[in-house]
Amino acid sequence: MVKEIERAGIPVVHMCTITPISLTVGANRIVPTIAIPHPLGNPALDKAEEKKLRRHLVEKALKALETHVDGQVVFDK
Amino acid sequence: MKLELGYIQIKDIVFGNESKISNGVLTVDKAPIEALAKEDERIKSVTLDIAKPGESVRITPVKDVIEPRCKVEGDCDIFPGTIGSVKMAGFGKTHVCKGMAVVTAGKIVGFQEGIIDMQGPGADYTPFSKLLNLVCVFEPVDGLKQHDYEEAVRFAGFKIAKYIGELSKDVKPDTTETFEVCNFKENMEKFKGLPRVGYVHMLQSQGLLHDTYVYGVDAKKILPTLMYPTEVFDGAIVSGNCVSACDKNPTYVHMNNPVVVDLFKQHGKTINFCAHIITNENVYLADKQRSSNFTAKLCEMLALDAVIITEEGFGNPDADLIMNCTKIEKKGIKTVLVTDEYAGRDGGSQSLADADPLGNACVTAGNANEVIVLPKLDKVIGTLDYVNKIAGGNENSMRADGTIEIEIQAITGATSEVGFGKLTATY
Amino acid sequence: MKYIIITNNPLVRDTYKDKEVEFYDIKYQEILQTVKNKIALGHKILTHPLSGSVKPKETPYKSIMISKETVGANATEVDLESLEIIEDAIATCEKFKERSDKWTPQVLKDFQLVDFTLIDSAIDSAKV
Amino acid sequence: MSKLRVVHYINQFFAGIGGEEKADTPAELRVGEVIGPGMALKASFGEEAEIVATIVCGDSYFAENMDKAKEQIIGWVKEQKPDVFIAGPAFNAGRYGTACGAICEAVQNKLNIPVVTGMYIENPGADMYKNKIYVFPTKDSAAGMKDAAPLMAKFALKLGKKEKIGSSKEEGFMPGKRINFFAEKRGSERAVDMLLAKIAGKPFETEYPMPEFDKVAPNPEIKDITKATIALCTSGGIVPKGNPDHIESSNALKYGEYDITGVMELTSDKYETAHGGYDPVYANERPDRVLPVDVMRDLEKEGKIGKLHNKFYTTVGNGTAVASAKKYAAEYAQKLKADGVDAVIMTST
Repeated sequence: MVKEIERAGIPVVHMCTITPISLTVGANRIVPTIAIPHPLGNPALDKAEEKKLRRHLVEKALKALETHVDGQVVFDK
Repeated sequence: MKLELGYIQIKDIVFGNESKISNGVLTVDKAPIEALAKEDERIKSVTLDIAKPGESVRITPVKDVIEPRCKVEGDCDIFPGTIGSVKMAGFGKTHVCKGMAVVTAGKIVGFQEGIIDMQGPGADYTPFSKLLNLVCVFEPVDGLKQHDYEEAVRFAGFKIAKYIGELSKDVKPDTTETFEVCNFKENMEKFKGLPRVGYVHMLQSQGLLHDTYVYGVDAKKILPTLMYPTEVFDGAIVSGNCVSACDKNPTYVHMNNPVVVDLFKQHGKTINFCAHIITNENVYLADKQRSSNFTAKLCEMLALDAVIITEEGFGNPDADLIMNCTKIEKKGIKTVLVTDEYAGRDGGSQSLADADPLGNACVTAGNANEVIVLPKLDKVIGTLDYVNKIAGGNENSMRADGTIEIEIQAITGATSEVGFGKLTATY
Repeated sequence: MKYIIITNNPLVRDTYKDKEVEFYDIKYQEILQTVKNKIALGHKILTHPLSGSVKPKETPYKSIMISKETVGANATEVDLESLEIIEDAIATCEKFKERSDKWTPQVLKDFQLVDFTLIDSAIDSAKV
Repeated sequence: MSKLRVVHYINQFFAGIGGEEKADTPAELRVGEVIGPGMALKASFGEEAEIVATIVCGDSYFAENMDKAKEQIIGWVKEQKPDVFIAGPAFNAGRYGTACGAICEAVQNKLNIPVVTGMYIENPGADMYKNKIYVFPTKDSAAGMKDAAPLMAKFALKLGKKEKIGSSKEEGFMPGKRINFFAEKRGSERAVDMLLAKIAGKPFETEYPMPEFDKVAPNPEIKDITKATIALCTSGGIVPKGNPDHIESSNALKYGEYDITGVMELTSDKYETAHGGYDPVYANERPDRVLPVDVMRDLEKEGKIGKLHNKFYTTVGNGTAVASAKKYAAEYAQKLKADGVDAVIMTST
């Protein structure tokens, strides 16, 4: 699906837990997430902490969108 | 160094009072073979039978298929390290009883598999339907554990094959074939300019019924190593693998490894076949990493230009195959893979459990899930009790009219991943 | 390497009394799913989930070794290789149909034994 | 020998009922009738087979009532006891192609009757079903009927007579299923041949092409994210509570488009997940965990991004490239483009 968006000319970042799948479906900018049932959260944390974590991930995604890539890159740093 | 194989074409097998080979006819005296089997106190009895090509006979459940051979000149005995002493194989002279095999059968576990049909559509799928088969069905002593039973049958098979093989010792071979190998330095000089080709041979090594032995060593305990390609011809590698009938390599196939044979045919002409590398397919992932690293390293050290990689078994070995392929390709060494497929009964599913675009040259031995109907045959050697329970069968496999609907994965050697057969698949 | 064995095989549970075994009375594919959930929590997979040539769902038993340690802190990281392996295994497993026939107790015991020997072959390797 | 019995499936358009406005026509069985494209098939069958019934169904009706329609049609087909079932061809009509594929698959699996359909190679139904059933390639418009009919008819006869089916190359259907055959040389020899070709840099054909990794080159990076309009999309199935569009939990046959103007966060009283593939508790508790509207709003407020697009798009699916999901993504990507969205954050579970 990410590929179709990319094909339409819109840069897209894929946030997902299973990055190998993301690689096989052809995403170019990939940000790994926390867990399958809660990719952008962690129920073990309190609400504020959890939002901080989510923000951190989203900022990583924005950073990825601002980054020039030539092929598939997993932004896992 | 040379190994000369002397082929004695066996044209018929009969039972008689004295074991001998004369004018191409093998006469088998049952008594010494029964005694040989019963040397092992774990074996209660063995029933011998003969199955010939074209007969209305079904053999099942097959454990191993072994070619009788005999060492005529050279250091080692046949099956070195297994039943022979641990001496180096692969040179001297070896006699081969061509056109026949010792087939061992027996119910080791309840889902034991392996069918050899001597006639009909099933016969097309197994290479062993073209051989005169001396079939040995073993009964264990009561209460014998599966481990022990497997081991006892494995060894008994080798002993019987050796016994038959020795009958050929003084027989003049119908034809001979010589395979020459040399050391690294000579090899570099002699075949200068030819592409250096290796064979990466993956051995099944996962546990009970999934093991392979190299000079008697359990292959899961080896690090990838080098062999002279002639060593397998003396039985240096034997099978303890009896699961996944279609794509396991029976000992017969190890002794006649088709990749080794076909690479030899090109050796010195279009290629320099200079390395037979054996590796394993362990369950433990770190073992896989280590083994594939070593395999790739050996290919690099030997300055190979290209390799053929073969696997054995389903699922787990696909991971080793892809690791070997990608690591070797990344060294700039070209690979060709040989595998089989599990693409589902309709052929529409993903064929392998692992894949990589670097595996761009792949030979397939066909889709093991293909369904076939086997006709009722007049005689069964072994038992049909387990047909419903074998891989690729189900509760409806045995049909009322005696025919069997089954996936070809139940047929011994149907989708050989060393390319022993002609079956393949396409879109 | 410290490890946990995830299994639905009673023989593994009963034999490895001295080892850390998590036993679940669930189906083959559910064991893979359980391992995937563990991986999502940061455990690494140590044995190949498709060990053995007996086909998934033909044998009802599966034992898989995972690391006791998790990668990263707070279980916020996952081992990508492990995830890839288990995902591929689940996809492969889905190709096979659940067999409806009932095994006899003896056949079940044989399946247990084979699964046991497969995981047992990894125990030695894990000692290093 | 008696004639083979054929049941033919077509949509409302080819039945002459009408176009898009009639796409909600319910399924109907017309025993003894040969309609539209059926005539061309009939001509090709000659005396060997006859169309004993035609089933007509509106494309929207089928898509929206898939289970019911399938069950009904299966019942009819069963009564007609055909030797072979033909659907379409659907040419480039997306929903028609998907319907042809779905009904063929159902007939094949439930009734064990051989099936064949046809469609244009880029019809999303082709990708979805070519590994499950025989799909013949056709032109992208009904003008291709005269080429397609004889091929499909001939193949249908072969199926009906239970003859051995060859490879896609021999038979002409789209490659998708692995078919066994005996080669002239044994595998090891073929491997050596392939190796020699590969060493020499000569062309060779792999016998098993590894699954394709079709790649799309990345678009250039966003130069100034603080001016960019960013849209959120997800395959995690986030929908307004109650799932008003009935996004299916198990198969991605629809996508949802939802306006979030003024929505500052996704709360459990207004949103939930329709995804059936994972434990939904955490997503339902706080849907922001899947679709981070809360954080995006904060970033918007702080001027860290230009704007959060006022619509989000949702599908269900486990991230693996389901052909239908692909088609819907392509569809909404065009909408995003038209709405001037600069970048997309896609989240998956």
